[in-house]
Amino acid sequence: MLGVLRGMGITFKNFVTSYLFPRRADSLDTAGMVTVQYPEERLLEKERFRNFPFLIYDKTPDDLRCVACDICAKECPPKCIYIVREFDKDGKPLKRPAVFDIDLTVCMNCGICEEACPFDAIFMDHEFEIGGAERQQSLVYHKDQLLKPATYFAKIRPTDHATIEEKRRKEAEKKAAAAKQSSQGAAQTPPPPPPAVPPKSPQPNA
Amino acid sequence: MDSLFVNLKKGLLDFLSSFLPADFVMIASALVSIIAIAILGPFTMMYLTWFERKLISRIQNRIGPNRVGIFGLLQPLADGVKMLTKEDIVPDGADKVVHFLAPVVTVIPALLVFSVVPFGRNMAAVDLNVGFLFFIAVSATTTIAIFMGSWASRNKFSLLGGMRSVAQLVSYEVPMVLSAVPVILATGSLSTVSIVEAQSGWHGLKWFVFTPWGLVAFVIFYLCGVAECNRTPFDIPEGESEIVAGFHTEYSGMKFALWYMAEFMNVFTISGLTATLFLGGYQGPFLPSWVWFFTKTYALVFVMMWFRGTLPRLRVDQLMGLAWKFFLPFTLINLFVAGLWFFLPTRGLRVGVSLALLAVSFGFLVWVNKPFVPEKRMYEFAE
Amino acid sequence: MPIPLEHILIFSTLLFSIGLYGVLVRRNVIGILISIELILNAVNVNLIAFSRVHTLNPEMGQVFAIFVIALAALAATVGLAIVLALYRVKQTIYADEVNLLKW
Amino acid sequence: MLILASKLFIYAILFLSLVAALGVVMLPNLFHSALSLVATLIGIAALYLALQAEFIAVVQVLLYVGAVMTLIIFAIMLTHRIGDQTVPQKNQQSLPAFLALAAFVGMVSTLILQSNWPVSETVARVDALALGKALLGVYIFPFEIISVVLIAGLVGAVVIARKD
Repeated sequence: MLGVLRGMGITFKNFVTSYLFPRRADSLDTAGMVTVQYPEERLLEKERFRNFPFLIYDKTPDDLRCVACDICAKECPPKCIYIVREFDKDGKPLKRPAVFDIDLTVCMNCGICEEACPFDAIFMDHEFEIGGAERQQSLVYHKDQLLKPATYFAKIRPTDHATIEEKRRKEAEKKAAAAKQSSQGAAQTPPPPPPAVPPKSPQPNA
Repeated sequence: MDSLFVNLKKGLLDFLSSFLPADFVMIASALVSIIAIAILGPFTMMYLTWFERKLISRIQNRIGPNRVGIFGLLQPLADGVKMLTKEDIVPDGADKVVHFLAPVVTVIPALLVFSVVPFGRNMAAVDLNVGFLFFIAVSATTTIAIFMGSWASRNKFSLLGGMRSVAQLVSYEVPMVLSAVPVILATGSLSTVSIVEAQSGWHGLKWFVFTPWGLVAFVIFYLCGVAECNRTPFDIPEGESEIVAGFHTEYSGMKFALWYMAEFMNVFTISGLTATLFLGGYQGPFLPSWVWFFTKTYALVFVMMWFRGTLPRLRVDQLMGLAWKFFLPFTLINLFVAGLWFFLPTRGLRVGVSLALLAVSFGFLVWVNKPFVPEKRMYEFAE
Repeated sequence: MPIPLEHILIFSTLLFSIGLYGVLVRRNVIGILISIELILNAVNVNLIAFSRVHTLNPEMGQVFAIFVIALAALAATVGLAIVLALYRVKQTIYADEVNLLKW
Repeated sequence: MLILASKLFIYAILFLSLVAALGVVMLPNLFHSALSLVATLIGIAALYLALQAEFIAVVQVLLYVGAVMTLIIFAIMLTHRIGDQTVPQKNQQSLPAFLALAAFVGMVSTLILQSNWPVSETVARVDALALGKALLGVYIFPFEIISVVLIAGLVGAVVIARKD
């Protein structure tokens, strides 16, 4: 019997204090109101918040990091990524996707494509207010809708951006050292046949 | 100020009688009070839902509806429109007639009871001399409505919910009526207006709740009232966790709104009647009579909603045990004590004897109903 | 008396005969019990109608009406208890299927 | 004018109760017939109100609609095979019963209409107070016996219905 009254006392105190000094609870464990008036005020998403994936390009939209290796399409559990490799004029495959579609109605924001991508080309976005009039056309995003600059990635996920840039810089140095060392080797020995990598693709594949 | 509404009605009737023959004026006076109740009923229901949502949200550290209207005051209108436009689904196995009739049959008693509640000095719509018994009889008919609702939806959950709620209603009606009998013993008449008039000593503060048997009867009547309108902590029938929504699972749209309206009107009428029986209805020192009535009723409604914000739901066996093994014997003892109260000569002796008797019986009943605690078992864990 | 006594008496005879018809005709035992309730109500209507007319001791009619209601409730309880026991044993509640005294 | 309206109203109540009573007998689905019995009971309670017997009207609604009907509906729910229309709800003797009862009603109603009933207009209204005094005054003996009978019936019903 006493427990009931004590419980009632607590809720009454809670009810009264919410009117007397209406504090805002900034985090969940401090007392006070937790309601956020959504459209006007917004809660800052945590950094690792995952929504639909997007593709990254470094400087211009057409030098994107993705090399159409199709690993993420294979890894994606609900199979919502569709990649078609680009061929240049005389039919030689290029390291660039001609078509890169993600069906947002199927994607479940799991982030497996982000982990599987060896070229750090695809990352999970923070922007979740996405709507479409009908399911098929407007919610299947094509390459141009998915492309976002690396600066945007740096803005929404600073720590991840830092680790990835540091990793890429180390790779670039190692590659530069390897390239320099192979060029010295080339100087003593007759030059080996030119590397298979076409000079046009800027990303040295690790 | 006290008889504001009475003069209003008299003025309206004088205006009408100028061009209506005598008979029609009588009909018109009945119509005026009917229209007043017909407006008051749904209006209280809408703003009780708003009041409950704001109260419970404040208890749970949230703000509650505040986007529609200034403090969310238009939220009930928004709910109403939503209920009206929602599609009304009737399960194909159900028999349409009874499925349609059930919500209607719940709302009729809920509205009928308004006619007996005395809102203010000579402001009771109908001064029946069997007023209180009329209230008990009409609230008994809601069992039939719940049966119709649960049987007609042909769905296991609603049938289960219907059975549970009828068992609960029937078993809580007995202590409810018995706990009100001492009040009728004290006033000598069943009519609610004379019950309120009997509490008018000490310039309006001689309420029954201040007598020992009155306090006990007040608590038991109020708790049985909470059980009667299926509200927490007695809301087994529409226990959301166990059976989806009890007897009104298969109802949507306007029919569900009718169930909802009947529940909230019951909340208002039961709090109103508890205030009439025990807290001296519209008796009060110097405020106008109807202000007293509405403050007392809304205080009791606040307590009912406060229960909803705090207490967990009772198990079915606890629910039934409480009604038959605790409330019923306690009301019988209380009836005996109230009878004794009127025959003991001196005031001190009266208060002393009744308080002692009630305390002893309360202790005995709590001790008898102590839940069975198995002896302490020691577990040795295998090394 | 708002309306003449004869009309109420005819109403109660009609009610009585409808109840009797139900008892005679219905196959379902609970249907028969319901019709018996109807007959008892017809009797009550007569009691109340006559109590309004004779001035000897007016409350006699209503007192006996209360007794009739109490006994009707009692009859309904015992009757339904028998129906449940019957249903549990014979799995049927149709009067004409219950024709063995001992089973 | 008002008296005429109240007379019409009472006749309407009588007619509706009769229709509901017919429903009790005629409806194949037992649950519907139980509900029409509820309608008849409420119609009869309204008739009692018209005859200024409020206490009996309210007791009738409370006891019959509140308690007896709950009992009957519980019984209906516990025994199945009531909903299906395939099982004929009426046995063969419906025609002879109907004719006999029609003759009975005709005879009794002509009897009622011919005999002159000693109607006295000035009758004291019996309100709850007078009824209470009578119940505990003149009729104290049957009042006590009723409680004994109710207890006996209660125990009997429990013993019969108990699943031993």
